[in-house]
Amino acid sequence: MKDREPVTVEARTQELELILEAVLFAASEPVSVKDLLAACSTVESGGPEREELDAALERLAAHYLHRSIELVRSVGGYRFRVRSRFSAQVQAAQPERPPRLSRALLETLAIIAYRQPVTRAEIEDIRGVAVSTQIMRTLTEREWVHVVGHKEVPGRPGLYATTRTFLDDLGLGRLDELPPLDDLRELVDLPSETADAEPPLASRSQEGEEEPPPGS
Amino acid sequence: MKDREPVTVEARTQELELILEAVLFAASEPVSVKDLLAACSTVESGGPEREELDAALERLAAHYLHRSIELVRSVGGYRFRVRSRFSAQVQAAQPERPPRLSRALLETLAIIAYRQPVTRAEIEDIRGVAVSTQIMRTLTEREWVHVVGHKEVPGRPGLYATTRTFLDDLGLGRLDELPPLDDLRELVDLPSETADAEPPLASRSQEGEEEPPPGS
Amino acid sequence: MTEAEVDELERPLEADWSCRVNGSPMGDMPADLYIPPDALEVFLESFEGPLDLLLYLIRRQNLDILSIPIAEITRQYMAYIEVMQALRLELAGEYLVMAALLAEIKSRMLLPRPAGSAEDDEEDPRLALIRQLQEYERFKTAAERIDDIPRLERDVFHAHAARDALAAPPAPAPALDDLIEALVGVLRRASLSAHHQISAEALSVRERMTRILETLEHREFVDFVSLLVVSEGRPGVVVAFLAVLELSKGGMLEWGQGEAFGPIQVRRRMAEVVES
Repeated sequence: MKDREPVTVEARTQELELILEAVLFAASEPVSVKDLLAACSTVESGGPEREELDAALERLAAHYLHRSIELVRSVGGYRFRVRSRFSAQVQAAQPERPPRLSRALLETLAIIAYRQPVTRAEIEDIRGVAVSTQIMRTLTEREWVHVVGHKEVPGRPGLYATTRTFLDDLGLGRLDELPPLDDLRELVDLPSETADAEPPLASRSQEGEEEPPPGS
Repeated sequence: MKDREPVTVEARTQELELILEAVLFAASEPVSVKDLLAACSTVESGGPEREELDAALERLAAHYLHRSIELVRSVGGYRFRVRSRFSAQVQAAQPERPPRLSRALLETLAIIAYRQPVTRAEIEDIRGVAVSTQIMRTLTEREWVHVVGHKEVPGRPGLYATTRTFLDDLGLGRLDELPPLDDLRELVDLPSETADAEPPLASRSQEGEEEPPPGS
Repeated sequence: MTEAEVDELERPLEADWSCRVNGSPMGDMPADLYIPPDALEVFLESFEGPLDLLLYLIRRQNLDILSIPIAEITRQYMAYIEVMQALRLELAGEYLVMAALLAEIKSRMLLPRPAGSAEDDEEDPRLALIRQLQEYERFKTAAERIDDIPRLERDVFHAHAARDALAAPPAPAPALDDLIEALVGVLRRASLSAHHQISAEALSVRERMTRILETLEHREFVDFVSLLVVSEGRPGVVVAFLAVLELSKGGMLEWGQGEAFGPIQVRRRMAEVVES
């Protein structure tokens, strides 16, 4: 520890906290510790070590403890996000809600996520229909999937895989944090058993569309 | 004024402030008063009127008075922005690609280099278009050109010349290390021989005040 | 119609599944298709393909595909396709391929199996289809779960602030090539007149003009000869002399001679107004 005046230490800590705040709010991606250190290196009394940075980050997080946003750490680094209890208000302020993703797109995405790397032909085999170019373009433009190579078969079709952005957008750290793929379901069962077999995540009302009442 | 308990009023104001904070941080564009009111309409005790919204916005702005971001009002509505004094730190963390020098700026700089000392009107005659004040300001701020005198004609226009910094930045020792104009002209003449038949584009430059030098 | 709208319509419709509304059955529609024709179109469009439709039919029957007569499924499937055709829906080839597959399975089921050895080789023709259906269903469910995960910009919002108050990094100095290219562009644009405009003066003269102006900044008379730097040799003197002539011609210099045969002096010329 260097011998600094207490006042100076306080001013320095405050300055570090503000620098981190500025950098984190200015960024559109999570900011890595390395980049945070680089930003802090401009401070007069010399850039901080990792330990001091962590302390400043904690102070910053504490400052927002009772506010509507929170400092979170993800794989790529630190970022601010709106606390989930304010999601509805944020949505209410948006003049147009983001469009729902079509089932065709979601099914294609699911197959790529669980079967990657996978060719378009293989996706089509599983879905039983052609995959539209529009869907592949949308997935690519959203940076959720990308071509990671080519299969060494005639035509050398592209092999699709999901991206880091896909995981980030779903708030996942790793691919295996996706809900596990169901075992093959027997094509005979009662609706009640079906519901039991499903994990709670998928308990949304839309599950209803799968099983019309038996008595029809 | 409705008769509410002071505590309730305080809690309500606090909640409005937090909702506004969430909405403004989530938005990538300025948020209109209309959309802010829409977000606040979800509050339990009933959505605010314009006056109460303004008060909450003021409170919110005050909360960030000593932070690295500020609440500003612009044409489209309200938004948070990072204070300019943190420019260097944000740059240090996540360097932006510097903007490229515009063609207009490069042309102006080249003309000053070859024709110095030269007035702005003379540059405009050669380029055939007006030279923006912004360009002259940028060149001066970068200390690539400076005014070395004034031409004794009506208006006493400034005479621009290049600086030592300009030579240093270009890695030149002296100005006459620039390629001679005659060499450049050869570059131009070869491809443009057919173009000679065309009427000169820069017709307004023909009023040229400058006579050819004695020695040529 | 967007997919979203289809999805919206799908749910209320299924609630009405067993009700007969405006119940005029169409053509050969199977007896259990009690959907108003308008809604049926939306309903059928909402299937993601033949597997989806087949899966629906089987799940709806709530029967084991292995134990139900494939003929029944085939009959229903074909009925749906007929309805689609009646409604002039664009019938994708995949649906017809599936119909053909079902018919093939049905026909193979009808054939008597040779007893003994062949039994192991020849798989039940329904098995491959069942596996495909099961596989499809897993991903159909997975897709719904992925859609349920809180998603950025729909359920989760990052907090950020505008950067427009921040200063952009300064542009780097131009490369010499960029500068030359820009000048060549100007010359080319100026075409013929450029020859008269930008004369091929030696750069050293232009530079010396600048330096002389800088030297004379304070507007005091200096000895003319002092501007000619003898140490630069003859070329240096000539350059300086040409520069002084150029500046004089441009009206930027003022000459004076304190006494007869005294040293010739020179200073920057200023407008009278500025003085006093």
